[in-house]
Amino acid sequence: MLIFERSRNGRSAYSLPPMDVPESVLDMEPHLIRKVEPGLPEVSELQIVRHYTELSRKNYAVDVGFYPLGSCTMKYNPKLNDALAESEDLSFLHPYQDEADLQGALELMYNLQNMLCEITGMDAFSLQPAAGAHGELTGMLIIRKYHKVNGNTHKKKILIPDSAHGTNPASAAMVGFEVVEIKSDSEGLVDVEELKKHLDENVAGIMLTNPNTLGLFEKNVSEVVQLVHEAGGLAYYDGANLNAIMGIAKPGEMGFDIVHLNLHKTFSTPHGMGGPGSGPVGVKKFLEEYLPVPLIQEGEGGSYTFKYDLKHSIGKVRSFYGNFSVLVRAYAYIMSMGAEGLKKVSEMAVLNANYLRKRLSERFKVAYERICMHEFVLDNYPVWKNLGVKTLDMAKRLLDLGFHAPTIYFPLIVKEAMMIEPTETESKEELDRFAEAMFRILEEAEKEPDILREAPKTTPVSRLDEAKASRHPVVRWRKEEERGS
Amino acid sequence: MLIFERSRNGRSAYSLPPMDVPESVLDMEPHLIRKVEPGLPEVSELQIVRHYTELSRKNYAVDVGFYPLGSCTMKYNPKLNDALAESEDLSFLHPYQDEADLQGALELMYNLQNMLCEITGMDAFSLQPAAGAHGELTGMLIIRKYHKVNGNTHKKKILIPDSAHGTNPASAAMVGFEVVEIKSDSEGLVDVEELKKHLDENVAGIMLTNPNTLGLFEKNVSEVVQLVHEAGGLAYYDGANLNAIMGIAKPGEMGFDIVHLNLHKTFSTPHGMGGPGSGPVGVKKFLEEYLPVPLIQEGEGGSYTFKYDLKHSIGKVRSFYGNFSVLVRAYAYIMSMGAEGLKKVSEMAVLNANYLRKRLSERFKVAYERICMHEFVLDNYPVWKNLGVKTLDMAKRLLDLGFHAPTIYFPLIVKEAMMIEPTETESKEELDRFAEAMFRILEEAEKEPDILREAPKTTPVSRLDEAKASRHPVVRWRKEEERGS
Amino acid sequence: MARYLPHTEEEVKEMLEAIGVKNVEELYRDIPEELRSEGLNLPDGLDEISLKRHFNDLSRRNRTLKEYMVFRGAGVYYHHVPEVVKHLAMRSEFLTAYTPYQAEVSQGTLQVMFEFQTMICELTGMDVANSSMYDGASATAEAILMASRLTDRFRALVASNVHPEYLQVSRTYAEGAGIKIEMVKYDEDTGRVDLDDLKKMLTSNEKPSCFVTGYPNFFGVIEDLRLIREALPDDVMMIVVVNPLTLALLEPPGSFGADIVVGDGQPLGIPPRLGGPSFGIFATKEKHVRQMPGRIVGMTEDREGRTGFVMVLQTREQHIRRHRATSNICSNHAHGALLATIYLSYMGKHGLQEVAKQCYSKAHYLADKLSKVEGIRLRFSGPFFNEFVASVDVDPFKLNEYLKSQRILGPLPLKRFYSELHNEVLFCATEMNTAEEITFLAGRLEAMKNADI
Amino acid sequence: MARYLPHTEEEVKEMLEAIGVKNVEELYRDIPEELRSEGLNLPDGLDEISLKRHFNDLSRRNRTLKEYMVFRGAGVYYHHVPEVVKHLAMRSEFLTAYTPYQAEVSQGTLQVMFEFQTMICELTGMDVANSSMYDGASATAEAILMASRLTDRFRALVASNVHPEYLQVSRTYAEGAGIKIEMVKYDEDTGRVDLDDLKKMLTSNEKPSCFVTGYPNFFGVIEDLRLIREALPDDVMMIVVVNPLTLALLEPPGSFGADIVVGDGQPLGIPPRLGGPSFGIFATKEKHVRQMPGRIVGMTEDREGRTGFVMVLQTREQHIRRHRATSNICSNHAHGALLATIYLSYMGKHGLQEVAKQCYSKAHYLADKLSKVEGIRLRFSGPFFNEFVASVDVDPFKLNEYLKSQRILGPLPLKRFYSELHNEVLFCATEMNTAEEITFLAGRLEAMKNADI
Ligand SMILES: Cc1ncc(COP(=O)(O)O)c(C=O)c1O
Ligand SMILES: Cc1ncc(COP(=O)(O)O)c(C=O)c1O
Repeated sequence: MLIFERSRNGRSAYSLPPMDVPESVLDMEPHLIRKVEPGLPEVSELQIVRHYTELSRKNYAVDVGFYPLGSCTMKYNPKLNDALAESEDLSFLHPYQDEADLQGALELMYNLQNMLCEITGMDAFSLQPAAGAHGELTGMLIIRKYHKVNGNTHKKKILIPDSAHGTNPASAAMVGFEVVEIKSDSEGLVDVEELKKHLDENVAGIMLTNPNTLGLFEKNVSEVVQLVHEAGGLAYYDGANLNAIMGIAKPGEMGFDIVHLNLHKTFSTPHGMGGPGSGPVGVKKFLEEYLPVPLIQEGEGGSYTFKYDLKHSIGKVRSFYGNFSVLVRAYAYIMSMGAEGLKKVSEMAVLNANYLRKRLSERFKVAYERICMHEFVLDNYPVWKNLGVKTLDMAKRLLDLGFHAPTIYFPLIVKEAMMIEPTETESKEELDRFAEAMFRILEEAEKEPDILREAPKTTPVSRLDEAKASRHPVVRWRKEEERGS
Repeated sequence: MLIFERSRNGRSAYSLPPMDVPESVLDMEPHLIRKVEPGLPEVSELQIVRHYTELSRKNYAVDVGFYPLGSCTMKYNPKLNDALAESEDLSFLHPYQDEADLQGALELMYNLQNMLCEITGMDAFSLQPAAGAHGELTGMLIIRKYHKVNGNTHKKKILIPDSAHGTNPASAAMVGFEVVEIKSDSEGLVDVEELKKHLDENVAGIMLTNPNTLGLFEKNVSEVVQLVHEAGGLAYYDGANLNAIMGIAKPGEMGFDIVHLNLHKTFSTPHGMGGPGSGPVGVKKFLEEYLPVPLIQEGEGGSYTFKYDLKHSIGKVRSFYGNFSVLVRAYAYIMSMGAEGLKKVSEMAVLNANYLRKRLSERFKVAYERICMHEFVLDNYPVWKNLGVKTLDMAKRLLDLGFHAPTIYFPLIVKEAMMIEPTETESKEELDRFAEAMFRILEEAEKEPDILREAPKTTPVSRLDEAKASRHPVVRWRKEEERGS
Repeated sequence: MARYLPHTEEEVKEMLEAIGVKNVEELYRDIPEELRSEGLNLPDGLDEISLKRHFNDLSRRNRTLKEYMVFRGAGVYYHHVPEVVKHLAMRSEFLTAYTPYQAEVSQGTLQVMFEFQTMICELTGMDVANSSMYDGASATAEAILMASRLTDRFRALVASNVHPEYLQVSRTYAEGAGIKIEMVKYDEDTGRVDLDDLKKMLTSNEKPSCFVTGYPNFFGVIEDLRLIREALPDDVMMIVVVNPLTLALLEPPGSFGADIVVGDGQPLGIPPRLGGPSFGIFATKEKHVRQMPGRIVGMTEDREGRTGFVMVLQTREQHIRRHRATSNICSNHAHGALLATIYLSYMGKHGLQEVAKQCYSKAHYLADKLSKVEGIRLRFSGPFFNEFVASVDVDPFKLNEYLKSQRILGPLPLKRFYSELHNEVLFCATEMNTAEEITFLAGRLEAMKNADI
Repeated sequence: MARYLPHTEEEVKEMLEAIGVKNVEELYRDIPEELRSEGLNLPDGLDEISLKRHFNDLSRRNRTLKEYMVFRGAGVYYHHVPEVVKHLAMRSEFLTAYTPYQAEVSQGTLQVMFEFQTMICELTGMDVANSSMYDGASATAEAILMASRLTDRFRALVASNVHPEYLQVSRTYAEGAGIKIEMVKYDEDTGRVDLDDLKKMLTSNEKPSCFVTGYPNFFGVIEDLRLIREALPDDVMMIVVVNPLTLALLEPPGSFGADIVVGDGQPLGIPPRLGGPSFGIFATKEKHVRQMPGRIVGMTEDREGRTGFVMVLQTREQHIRRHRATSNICSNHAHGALLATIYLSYMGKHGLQEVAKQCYSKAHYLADKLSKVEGIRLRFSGPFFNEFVASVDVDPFKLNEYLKSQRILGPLPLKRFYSELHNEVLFCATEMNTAEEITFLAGRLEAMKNADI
């Protein structure tokens, strides 16, 4: 039932102080005054509480169970960090207060900039971008501007491996770049020979994810980056998978010029049903002046200020200063874990992925089987071919068994892909339980495949008709009497 | 799965600052030093989060749905009040701080004392008791002491209607009173003739609930109280059902000498799976000096102090000053509702009960059918006799249909009783939904009674064997290897 | 083991054995030796008690809005967020879920988004809304991009009284997309769009894809959308940047034929948070839906015919369409949308009107009081909502310094964004300001004047 | 309609009609006219914003523990409560449920209680624990009552170094139940129970039902339970009042043959809350279980043989046994028990030991530092845990006044409870005290001495 359907004329939940000033009559052209009231619900506070409590209970979430959604790093989000970020101390701050009023907040952001530099091996960071894709866009704008400043406006080609996340080509396209897809080699890595074919003077840069979306470390990364550099291109690092290598390796040392991080993934901000996240962008010294403004700088006597005067800044990519509450969580997380802790995080993320990979490989085909980083991809094409059961069916069956499904049908280069990222916060028992569920599903696929095709059965709704939904999209509720329209 | 079963040696969730003083070796007789470590679980923070989140999701609660548990006033508990009570401002206070440090808290309690006086018509209130039963105990101690001070140590009889809550006789017995049960008359009220038979010089007092547990207002209350007074007894008012009559009638004006309130019921503190509550006790002027200490008093220039010097005080019934966080919620509630609001609360509670009573009476037998107060009792004896279905079965079936069951088998004077208290925060639709569920159950009882006998089916567990559980009580977990014992 | 990590040393050993490696190092054998780092130069991890102490130290170096009487808005407003909204939004099943890729176990998320889209449509008067953008600024920028996709024209007009930061962000996006942004003047008297300038700009050059206007604009002035629409050729899209709260009382942009409505959702139940995160509103006409960026949730049925919700029209999105997607947006600001959905349910139709009325009345009461103070006058004659520009005859920064000493967070000096408005400041009032505060502020300004501070 | 009330006027009318009355008044026709009140003399209801303002005003007149270095305990301790504990305990399915009368929809509550009982048994070394009493004081009183029920004797001995408020409450309960409470002296040197006096009291009169001792006692001194048990005849029950946190390191009372263990649960994850609510611990031997007050949860099976939990032995309780019940307790303090259960899961075996060790070490470091300050000396020689008594040569209230000016919440002056201890104060340290704070406190006391304040 929708909240609108619980509405009754004249019911209400809100309370407001009595108007203590004379009520002003709306003083404007009459046609600017609203005539039809907005159709917001009229419900009681208890109804609201029950309605949204009930809806919440229809959600699967990290706090409910194992959520091995590849490429999304669904790790545990410490409640401590939520409490700090949402405290009035840090959420009742206005972006246009004086810097003098905001010294604590600025110091936090300044420290975070530096910590991210240290973790990635970059020289400067802007905390402005609001998500990973937003960071990519920022990066692409930097590349574009850099070439422009250097008079290389012909540089329009961005090379992107075919295993890349969809945001990479989309971001490149948004700034007018031409996207060239680089095929992966038989090992699932960038095919260097392929790459070379595309390296000409029009190359603006490359976007690389490392470990890549197959969960594999690009062994030849230094060579790849060097080749791109030699062609006059810049190297962009999609840091969404940083969770694998903190304290182990740094994109900066791999030669990358620009990096974005997904704070909501690696640095443990709850994903909030889809966001907000935060996608800070770091660069090497020579690109510092291109970053979006403002940065935070340290001034005299330990005071902090916003820095807007960057010579080649691409400008602003977001109002104000980025997603501060997410930055607070990331800072709290880094401060909690420390140098040792972050390294351990990565090690355990990789350990968990390999353990689960190993267990599943007893019965499943792993795409590009070998030691992986924080995630790995199953190739369920054989299951489909031999048993007629799709990855989608297996995913739905997992829901019945109490798990969130892994990412499916991505990366695109693996047919019937199932991309599994357990993260470091899962226990061995949980991984074992998941492996057993997968084995059970395989057995069901052999013996009673309809169980899978009819799954899920135990969820609030059974399988939903997505095709129909997009054919005739109903994207808003209307009152009975208004429907026909 | 129990939290203990998730434990692994060496796993942990906690964090503590490094010890920054020299670690002291335990300096005491060696046999006082613990040898076997306590068997607490060793689990990760994520495991804890999932475990207790999962357990919470196995609970029904007011925030989940309709909870018409008679005598318990399961109304909506405003989140605002929780936030105020649990804020550091009001929870980081130590009971042994100076009064000067606690002026805000004392003012709150002082105001609350006065508000409760106003609402009940009493002259003085002590906020000490921790629950309703604790308030009753306090009241009984006051009666006992009062008679003692007045040289009437022979007064040992407490009269209690047979419809009373179990805590009433239990509380009276705890102070050594002899409990005399007064039969109800055919209208469900105190039988005045019966009462008179027991009115002799040994009567210490009467405990009366009004509206009583049948949800009926004791029309003859003034006469009853007067009779008891004439016999030299005191009149005690169990205020657990005050939700029916705020702003309408006051126990003080009915002649009662002592009153307890259940703040967690009428004044909307969440019931916390069983507590904490708060059971303040109010008295008429002549008993003020008997109250448990401390009270809060107003001193010079608007400052507040604890008052310990009460001549005949029964002493202390609880450490410190009662359940402060509950008091905060009650105060916030009263301040939110105001005089008009509280009255409206009672009116709507009574309206809801009567509406639901009326609807159910279409098909069910209402014990003592007539206009009720905030609750009413169904007499399901006919259903049992005619269809062989017990009230218990009906209650269990309600769980399947998404409701909490009403209180059952209480009051004891109604066979197969079902005691229904909808409260004022429920909407008409909700009451209608409940009525329809009850009708459906009745139909099922007629047509497919096994559905009821086998209920519940949709709950985390099906019907539990209570008899077995009490025959060989297993009241704690033990490690596998320790079980045999 | 560090915090949040479950494995015991023994388990690590077992798992390594199962994998068939000797130690964790070996798992990293694909990383060339020369890329291995020495570890991180970061402080040691802090336990919870120490971390909280550290945060207390940091917080002590901030002054929060709670310490002030707040008369500053300019895009981020100090409204009341009811406790019940926070309580519900912080339910961990909302907070720790992600994009509803598995619809059957995400019905909570999906239904909330469907309700959200409906509410945004109701407020804006548009047909469809997506389930959130990053913020008002990037939503504006995306609207300009969308207008270019729809019109295949690459010149966009933006009113100079649109929020300056939205303009800056739009410029950034537009630059990337090869769109030329040109400014339309505001009318010096009314503070509204200068219609003459608009008309001039419309014809002075190639036809623009769109015109972007505020409603209310950055100066708090309510634009006459009818006149603007009339000034625009039919095929030039009208993009309206709104403060959604004001739409409780203002005729919705949809009524005037807006093509795209964007805005920032912060006023709908989200604390100021130093400016973020809130979320971006994005609504358009049904016929434009396939060019809309962002996630959209639609209603459908499950196999038993029960109503359910799923993401729809995903072929617009990057994970399917890749470089041909309508936008690169992936993670959005769903949790902000959740807060707004609950907030709007809580306020309801009448509550939202009431809070808007209070903001309106308090701002007008304030304007009235201030206009009686010597040396202060309202700068624009156009109708305003909860913000207005005043001219002051002292240095605005000095003014604010003094007000700060009186525990007042004063108006925003506009010279930060408009060189010609060096003596102008932007005042704001909300339901949080009491009559007493307003009188106090006026009194202080009077006193300042007299004492010649 | 007032807050929280859903009905519209129209609905009220419909419902009245359905009931068959004309107005709400009529619903009250059973209430005699002369009992009708005029309405309430209370202020008008406050909206949320105004209420929060009012609470801010009130709070500003308090000084919270956050503003102090805290060296005061005496029954309520300033420990750290991890955020995750609060977060989980505030889940509304816990907070807004009541007593698990319907077990099948209360498995969350029941399993938590079962886990709680297990943890209390583990800490105390007892066989069974109930699922909570109101507080330590009433639990102590109930233990004395239970001892009388079990022994049919009505004389109880209580050590004079048991928490004075627990003693006061016990006296109140005992008075009601016709039980005579007599005090056993403490040893002037050690601060422990005076065993000679105990022995004397045991024989000086009719045989007592029980002897109540602290562990640690109110002075912070750890009693030698072995000697006490040896001093007591087998059929005199040993009731031990514990601080549960100390049992992480102290041999549990169960090992010494305690019959009943009680205490206050506040140190296990509950904020000070001005003294309440916390919860009372109550544990005993298996053979006494049927005389135990309070709710007990047991394990059982459902019809499919799945494990489940239910309330057991309810025939002890008031709702069944009425005036013959073991106690009148009905609502208990389950939510406090929940907090403790999650806290103990979070700390785990080692964390609880570690926090106890920190409390112990910090208190001893403090004692060490203080004993070097002229004019201060440890009063008792018995071993102590996290609290200890010191004698000071200034007026304790003056001392605290001075410390307060230094942002220190100093020790509790004992003359409040013990007239003979007029120069004695009770110091406390927890994991929240830093070495720096301790050094600062010692330094201030030194300075006070020198400055002769
Ligand atoms: C590899 C990769 N790159 C980029 C992104 C985009 O990040 P965001 O969703 O924060 O925009 C993601 C997240 O889905 C990702 O997995
Ligand atoms: C009528 C009545 N009296 C007394 C009580 C006892 O109150 P409490 O549970 O707070 O001890 C109750 C509550 O169950 C009750 O309903």
